This record gives sequence, structure tokens and C-alpha cells, in this order.
Amino acid sequence: MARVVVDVMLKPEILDPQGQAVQRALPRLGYQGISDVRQGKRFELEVEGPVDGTVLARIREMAETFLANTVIENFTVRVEDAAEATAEAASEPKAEGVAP
Amino acid sequence: MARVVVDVMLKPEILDPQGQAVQRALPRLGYQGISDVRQGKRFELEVEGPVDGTVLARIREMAETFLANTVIENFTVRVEDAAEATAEAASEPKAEGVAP
Amino acid sequence: MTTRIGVVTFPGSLDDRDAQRAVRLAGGEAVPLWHRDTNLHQVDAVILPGGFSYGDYLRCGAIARFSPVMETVIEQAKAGMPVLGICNGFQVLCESHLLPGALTRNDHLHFICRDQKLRVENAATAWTSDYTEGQEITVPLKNGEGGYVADERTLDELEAEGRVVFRYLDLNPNGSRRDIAGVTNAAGNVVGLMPHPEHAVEALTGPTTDGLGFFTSVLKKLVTA
Amino acid sequence: MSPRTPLDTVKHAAATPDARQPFRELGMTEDEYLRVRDILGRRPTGSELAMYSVMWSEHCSYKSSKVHLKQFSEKAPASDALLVGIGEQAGVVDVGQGYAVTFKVESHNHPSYVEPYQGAATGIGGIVRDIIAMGARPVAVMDPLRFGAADHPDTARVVHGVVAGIGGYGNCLGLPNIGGEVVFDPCYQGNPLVNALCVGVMRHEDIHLAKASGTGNKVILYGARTGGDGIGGASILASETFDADKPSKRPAVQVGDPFQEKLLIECTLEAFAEKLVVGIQDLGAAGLSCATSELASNGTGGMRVDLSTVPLRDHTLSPEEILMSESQERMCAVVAPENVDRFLAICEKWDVTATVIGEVTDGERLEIYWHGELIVDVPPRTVAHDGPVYHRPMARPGWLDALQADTPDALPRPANGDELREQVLSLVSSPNQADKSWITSQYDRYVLGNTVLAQPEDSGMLRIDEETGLGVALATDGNGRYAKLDPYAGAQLALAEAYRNVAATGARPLAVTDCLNFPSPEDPAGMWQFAEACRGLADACQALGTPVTGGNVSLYNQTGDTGIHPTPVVGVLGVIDDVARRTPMAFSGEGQMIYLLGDTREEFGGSAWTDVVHGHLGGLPPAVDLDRERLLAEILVNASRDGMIDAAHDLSDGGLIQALVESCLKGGRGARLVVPDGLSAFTFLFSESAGRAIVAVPRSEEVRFTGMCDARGMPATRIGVIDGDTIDVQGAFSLPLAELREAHTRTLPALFGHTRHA
Ligand SMILES: Nc1ncnc2c1ncn2[C@@H]1O[C@H](COP(=O)(O)OP(=O)(O)O)[C@@H](O)[C@H]1O
Ligand SMILES: [Mg+2]
Repeated sequence: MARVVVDVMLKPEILDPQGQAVQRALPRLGYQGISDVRQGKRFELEVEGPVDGTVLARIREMAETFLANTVIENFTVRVEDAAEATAEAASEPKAEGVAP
Repeated sequence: MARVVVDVMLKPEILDPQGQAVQRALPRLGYQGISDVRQGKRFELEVEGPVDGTVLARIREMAETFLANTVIENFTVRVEDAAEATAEAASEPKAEGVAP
Repeated sequence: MTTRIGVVTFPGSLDDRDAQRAVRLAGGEAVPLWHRDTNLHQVDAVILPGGFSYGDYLRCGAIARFSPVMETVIEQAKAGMPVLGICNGFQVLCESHLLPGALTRNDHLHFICRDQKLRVENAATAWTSDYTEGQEITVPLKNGEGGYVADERTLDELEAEGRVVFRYLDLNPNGSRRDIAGVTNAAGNVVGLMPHPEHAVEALTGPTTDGLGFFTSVLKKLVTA
Repeated sequence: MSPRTPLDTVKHAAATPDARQPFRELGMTEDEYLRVRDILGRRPTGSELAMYSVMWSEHCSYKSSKVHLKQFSEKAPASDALLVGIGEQAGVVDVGQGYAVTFKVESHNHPSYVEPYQGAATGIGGIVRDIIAMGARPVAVMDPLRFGAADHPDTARVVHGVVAGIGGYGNCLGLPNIGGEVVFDPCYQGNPLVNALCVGVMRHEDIHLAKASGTGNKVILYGARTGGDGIGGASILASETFDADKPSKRPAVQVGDPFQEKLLIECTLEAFAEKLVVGIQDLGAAGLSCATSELASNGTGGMRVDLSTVPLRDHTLSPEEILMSESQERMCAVVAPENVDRFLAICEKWDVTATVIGEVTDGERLEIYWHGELIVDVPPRTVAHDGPVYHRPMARPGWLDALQADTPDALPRPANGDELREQVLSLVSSPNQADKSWITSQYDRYVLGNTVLAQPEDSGMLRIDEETGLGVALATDGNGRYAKLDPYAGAQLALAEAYRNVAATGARPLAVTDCLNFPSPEDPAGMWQFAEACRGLADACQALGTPVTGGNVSLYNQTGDTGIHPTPVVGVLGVIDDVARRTPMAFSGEGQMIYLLGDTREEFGGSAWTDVVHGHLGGLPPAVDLDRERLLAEILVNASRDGMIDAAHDLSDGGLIQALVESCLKGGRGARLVVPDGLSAFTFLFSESAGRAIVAVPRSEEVRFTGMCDARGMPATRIGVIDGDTIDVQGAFSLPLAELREAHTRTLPALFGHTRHA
């Protein structure tokens, strides 16, 4: 079972009121130095069987016609796999949020 | 300027009606073989200046207290940088959605 | 024979009964259509009502757009059948690309319910012929994702072709570009708007009866057609 | 995955009588546990213990409140209107023309503090399912709310979440929100109150009760899949050992899915319409434990359930957890075997998962199996109805005498017109008296197309029959400050106000629902407050002829030693033969006469004036005169029916000036007022004497109207005229409407951020 992640973000030229609201709140909460915030969606798809080129192409099509509205949104599709995890670990360990 | 990405997902045990609605729609749209869909939020933060351990710690704190609702959500924080992009490229090229 | 106007019910449609009532009050016959229907039961026009089809999960109208009934509606709309999308119905029409643009989260991030003043900018569509251009009407508005957006070129085109049908007056309730409350396709048979004319058809339950004109407009058009 | 104890079957329980069981961790006392052992003649299995512990909790069993709630039945006034009384999921009232209406208010207080959005959302979801389960179509919701101090840093979090949650769920369900309350007070800081009311309509013949009868009938669970929501307690049972220090983590928070609930409404009503349902029960608190034991104990015969057939969202759940799960948007129906296919087809039509999980037996036991093994074997009544009953000690609080002695008499009053004017502005802009549209504009009030009146009117009014114009009106009220000063009178004043609100719109009050929000019953003072409030409400319902049809008790609203003000919230339902005759609150008829109905006395204890101007709470609340309330209601209803008045607004917190400002702002007209003889301007404007209303009388109706008031012994004082665009109190001050509007509307947006409701 593999996980494919589709990230969907509003196009840069489209106003993102949610991201803006977050950004505006940050200084009030004591966080400085964040010049922009954009808020989008992240889909985690659990795929049965191996994720080969065909499957990925299908998922890309699905993202283009369904998961994203390309009038206003861009998307990226990627397999979440070991390679990525390692890359992340190298740059900075992942912080897992856990409820108190 | 660096970009930090905060992904916020509902905890696995919490009902995700959005993800479920997407998953249920997929077979109708002709997509088989996706056994589960979870939908979460993706925040892209543009950080002024270098992203060092202190900055990242601050962002993690921000994610924990503000961006995520840790009663029901988990989050991850990571720097989106060259290393990651390469790893992704290695595993599978990014599909950029573009408006028709 | 009375004119038959179909009102589609998707799972999660909420204002379908209200749209049916409005059709009846205007003198038409309201025909309930089910999202799984593949034929339109000989209706002469279709209304996609307000609500939260499929919970409005993913994006408003995104899942409804792929329902069986929409295949036929899209086909018929392209062939000239009058189609009105109200609120969620407008979102479905945009998702279906029958109308340009998209509806995004209200800029203030809250759901909002208010009596909204509008200006009728185009009184030549299938659904607005009983109004006059420039007429001001007040009907309820209620949505969380009603901000109309499209790229500048599309917006300019809409303006140039007179396809902006309604504009918000006094106050823009959701950050819509150029105060746009409703638009039409090039042929003028497909109209979508965020405010709810079907909630302004009786003095007792609505702020005005300004909404009736939508339904009388299309009935007249269909009778003379 | 952590290793589990072997399945605790009935056989295993019988063989291991001495196994230690975590009853205390599950909130049971030793006595209660021993009673369970006594009932079963052995130790309970883990699953049985789960069921008893949750069903015998305060929340489900009403063990501390039962002895007091009894009065609502014992003192119930004779009423032809009551079709189904207390004890069912919701009471049912006859409103004429073959229609019946069911309504109920419930609390979701604690969850709304922990997770405001989901807590409030699932509060709406829960009460709506109660109404569907009676066979009715839900037609509207209301939301009485109490928050901490308006300017406390945590209040915004709760307000934003709760309001968005109520809107998010109710709007998506397609139920108009037609009223409610918003009160800020520091006493609710750690214990906000989120009460939710739902009203539904049906034909008399469609009333359904929760019971499972008829051997061989099938038990169908339908709606959402079962997950690990809200079962903190059960995970103790599911963990490795009973005293394991690491019980598996399960969320105490439930997430709502209003879309699923909308499907549940439509599919349930379709099944009712085809007469496929023998009995039905919503799954709320205590989930399947509650539904199966209540269905079985209300019916004849027993029930057998195969728990392993329950569709799960999380396959690691143990049977105990499945029994206790509070996953939302689920219902349980009892259906005759020949109708099962049709029932399942309707569920399929609406994309609702439905599963036969058991059947009604000719025995007397509730038997639950897990993969072929018997894990529960109990007499269902002992779970559902024969829980413990406590006569908890009560004592009039020692501080009450001092509080009542601290009357407002000594508080400085405004010395001149300018000070009066300033205090009026302070009053109408104070968070509790300010315009609430920042909140109510986030709710859909139009959907379904039958809303005749909604906020800010005195009551919400719905048309029920489009042909005849038959309608109902609802209002909820509760004043915790009054109840703190005197819980007996406070409860009566809550009822009186809601009753008056309903009558002010022209509807005849018929029946009552209540949500009793109180601090800990284990504190004798809290228990006394609760008992007094019940006694007061029962007595007043008797006097007014409006029976309590159902409601909800929420105890333990307390942080440490400090409890909330006792807060009985009372909802009144009224009927109006023709909604076209409704009376709105707006003063819009230029030149119409303004009459004050009722007597105005020096009554300031617990008033908004003492709070806003002096931060004071002490003395006694206004006197209760239920005969007067009844007369006032009759006058208001007759005047509406006979077209003698054009507008009416009841007087409550804030007194006459508050009501007048609201009516004038709504109508966009000012007023000239004259202070009646024998009253100071201050008392005239700010007193909170009960049993009063202001009305706008067209000149042509004046003689007829005053004639009626005289004949019936109702004091009616002409106090002014609707005129211009200022409110002018002769000899005291003058305030432009624009200034008043600005003061009245700016407060909530300033506190909680701007939306665009204006
Ligand atoms: N939380 C709420 N939800 C819906 N309506 C509300 C809410 N709070 C207040 N309202 C409405 O605002 C109006 C004014 O409320 P309130 O001052 O409490 O009325 P009253 O004093 O007549 O009981 C009423 O119509 C009431 O129903
Ligand atoms: Mg009132």
C-alpha cells in the first residue's frame, strides 16, 4: 500500500483570505518574520497495489478534473516514499504534533 | 527567503467527512483502487531570513497552538528546500496543474 | 398545458422545496428531479437549487457536478435550455464550466445571511426579462463561499459582453470581484447567482417579493418560445 | 497494537468472580457496582460494565435530578394539547388541524468548551436526531448560549468556534435558526453553556416511539460507521490490564458530519412515510449501549444483537468500545422482517450505510454476541431505567442571605438627564444588551421558506400549513443573575419571559421544554439551587397551564469550587391560527400610540442596569405574578388576532428603554415619551418589573384596545408616540436613532471581528 499526496493551492494571483487571516493573526500572537501565508489542501490517497506510471497518471488526471479546480488552483502530485522521508530528515527532522 | 510547509491532518481516529466524501465519489468518477482518502490543510509560510533551529522551533510552536487544533489534528513542519525538491524529482516528477 | 420546470435534488440540497414553491407561485409546474436521473422528464427548464450538495466537501458543487443528472443538464444547457443555478447551484454551474469563474471562500471567512440589495445589469436573459436594466431588488443572501473570482481577461470579457447579470449594491458581502453577484453564459439561457430569489417570493416569509421575477421571466419565455 | 485481555464473555465472567474490575475509573461507586453484581448474580463482563457505567452516569440516568424532575409530571397542568409527555425522546404537542409538534432543548456544554466548533455542531446534531426519532420532520433550531466575560481573552475562541459550529451544522442541515440567546458573564468562563433546541412537525398519526416489539423483528443500525469517538472510559476496559498505566488513547471529542445527518433525516422520514418502522431510537450519549437497552426495555420481549456486524471506521475497536462509542449520525430502527429489504433500499437511495445487527426475541434479556460468544446478558430495564436514584443532601447556601441583603437601593442613580442619556447608551451597547446580529447573521434563517419571524423578534415563528396559515412560535429565556438571587423565582421568571415573548408575537403559549444548567449536585448548595428551580418551574407551569414536555439537565458546570450561576433555560412553544396575524416588534407606524402594559415598580435586583453601570449583583429579582403574565398574554394574543396593535415587544432585561430602542431601531422610527405620573424617569426606563410589554396602537384602534385592557383589568398606560428619528424622553434627554444604532451594533463586531452583516 502506497500513499500518494496531492497538494492543492490557490493560484498566486487568487486572493487567499484564509492564508491572509492567518498571516494577520501571527504578529498578534507574537510571531514575527513571516512575510506571507498561503493555505491550501492536502489529500492523502492510500493506493492499493504498486504506484507505477499509469496509476500516477490516473491520479494526476483525477487531481486535474476533480481534486483541484484549475480555474483557481494549482496542484502537485507525489508519492510519499522513503526517499522523500530521508530528504526531509536530512533537512530538518519532522515535528509530529501530538495532543497534550 | 525560505518556505516552511506545515501540513495539518485530522488524527487518524477522528472522522474525516471531507476525505470520505471524496473517496466515495471516486468510483463514480471511474477511479478504482484508492482505499482511503484523508483531507487536511497545507500552510505555506514564507519566512524572512534564514530558517534556523530557533525559527523552526517557533514555527512548530505556532503550528501547535494556532495552525493545528491538537485536540483533533496532528501536524508536521518542514522546510521546503532544494534537498526535498530533488528527492521528489528523483521519485517522481512533480505534476504542476495549470489552468487550461 | 403548464410549463414544467425541473428542480434538481442532490444529496444535501436544501432549498429545493423553496425553489419548487417559487415555481408554483409564479404559475409553473415544479418537477422534482433526482441527482441519479438520467433523463429530465420533459421539463422545459431546470433549476439547480441552493444547499450543500454532498456536504460541499472538497469544493462547493464539485461532487454534484459529476452526478448523472448533470450530464443531461450540461447537454441540454448547451442546446439552449434555460438553466438557473442559485447559490450552490451557481457553484455547480461554475464547476461544470457552463459558467466561467469560480466561487471562493468569503473574504471575511464567515457564513453570512442577510437581505442583499442587487442591481439588475442584464434584463435580457431567460431568467431576468421581467426586470428592467438598472432595477434594484432585495433578496436574501446566505453563503460561506460566495466570492466570485475569474481572471482579469474573463472578467473584462464578461463586462464587455454584458454577461454580468447582477451586482451587489451598498455592500459587497463576500469579496466578489467587481461586486459580481451573478453571471450568464453567452447565449443568455444559463444564469447563476449567489443570492436567493426563491426566498423572496412571499411577503410573509421573505424580505420582499422581488425574487418572483426570475420565475415569471422564464415562464413567459417558455410560453412564447 | 497493545495486547488485550482475552474476550470477557459471560461464561468467563461467571468463572472468574474475583477478577478486579475498574468500576471506579468508569465513574461508578462501589455501591453501584455491587448492585450490578446483585442484578446479574455474578460479576459483569467488561462489556456489561461498560454499559451499566455509562447508562448509570449522571448524564444518562438523571440519578441526582430525577427526584426533583418528578414534579413536572406530578404538578403537570391538565392540557388537551399534550400528545406525548415527559419520558420520551421529546414531548409532542397537538397544535390543531391534525398537526403535532415536537420540540426539545438539550445541552452540549462541556464538549463545547473543549472543542467549541465540534462541540456545538454535534450539539445541534444530537437534538435534531431526537426530533427525527419521534417521527417528525425537523423544521428549525434555536441556540441559547452563555459565554464567559465578553472581553476575556479565551471568550473569543469559544464564541468563534461555537457560533461557527452551530451555523456550520445547522446551515448545512437546512434548518433555519429562528432564535436563541447570547449572554456573557464571568461565571461561565470555564463553563460556557451551549444549549440547542430543535422543533419538528408531523401529523398525529405519524408519532413514533422508541420501542422494540414483535418477536423476529429486525434491529437495523444505519448512518455513519462506528469509530472511536467519545469513549475515553471504555478504553480502560480495552486496555491490557485494568490498572494499566497506558490506556489506549481514544478521542473524547466527536466530529460531526451534517451532510450525513441530512441524509439520515431524509431517509428516516421516507421510511416513516412508508410505515416501515416499528420503533426507532437515535444514538446519542452512550451510543449503542443506550439505543439497544432502551429499545429493548421499552418494548415487549428481549433483544439479541451481534456486535460483530456493526460497520466500523476503526477495526481495532474492542466490543466495549463499540458499545460505548458516541460516533455521531447513527440511528437504530426496529423493522418487521418483511419490510427489511425496502428499508435497506431507502437507505441505499440516500447513500446511507445500513446493517441488520440483531432481532427482537421472545425472551426478556438483552443478549449481545461478539463473533459467536455471548458478552452481554442482562435485563434491559436494569440498564436503561432502573439506575440508581439519589436524594442528595441540599442546603440553602450560607451566602444567600448576605447576597439578598445587598440590595441595589444604595447604588447611585443618574442625577440628571445627561447622566440618564449616558447610561442608556452604556446599556444598549453593553455586550449582553447589544445587537446580536454578528452572531445571528451567521445562521440561515430563510431555508425551508416558512420562517415568518426570526431574530431579533421576541419569538421565532414558523408557518406549518401553507394553506391555512397555521403556525407555531418559540422563545427561550433564562436569567442566571435572577436565579442566583433566588432560584425558585429565577426559574419562574425564565418561564414567564419565554411565555411573554411567545404571546408578544401573537401566539398562544402551549407547552414548555427546559434545559437546567447547574453546578455540581454534590455540593448541597448547588443541589438546593437545582431543587428550588425545579419547584419554581413546576409550580409556574401549573399556574400558567403549560406542561413541561421534556428537557435536559446539565450538572457539574463548575470549575474547582466555583459554579456557574444556576441557569434554567426555558423554551415555550405557542400556536397561532394564522401567521399572517403575527405581531412584529418593529415600531414603524409614524404617529401610532405607544402603550405600556403592566405595572412598573422599583425593581432593580439582578437587573442589567446594576450590572452595566455598577457591576453589582444583589437583592431580590423582580416579583413574579403569574396571573398577570397570563392576562398579559391573553391581551397580546387577542389584540393580535383582532388587529388592534401593529407591533409589540416584551420587557425584560434592560427594562423599558432597552425594548423601546430595539423596536425603534427595527422600525427605523423614533419616539417621544412622557414619564408617567408617579414614576421617576430612571425607574420608568430601567426597572425590570415582570409582566410588561410595550405595544404600538394605531389611533383608529386606541379606544377598542384601551377598552379591552380596562375591561380585563390590565393596566395600560399611554407613554408616547412613534415619531421622527430620535428617542426623546420629555424633560430628560433626547437621543438620535443613528447614535443609538451605532452604540447598539458596534459592540460585538468590535469584540469579535468584523463580518459584513450590516
Ligand atoms: N444565539 C442566538 N441564536 C439565534 N438567535 C438569537 C441568539 N441570541 C439571540 N437571538 C435572538 O435575538 C433576539 C434578541 O434576543 P434577546 O434580547 O435575548 O431577546 P429577549 O430579551 O426578547 O428574550 C431574539 O430574537 C433572539 O431569539
Ligand atoms: Mg423579548
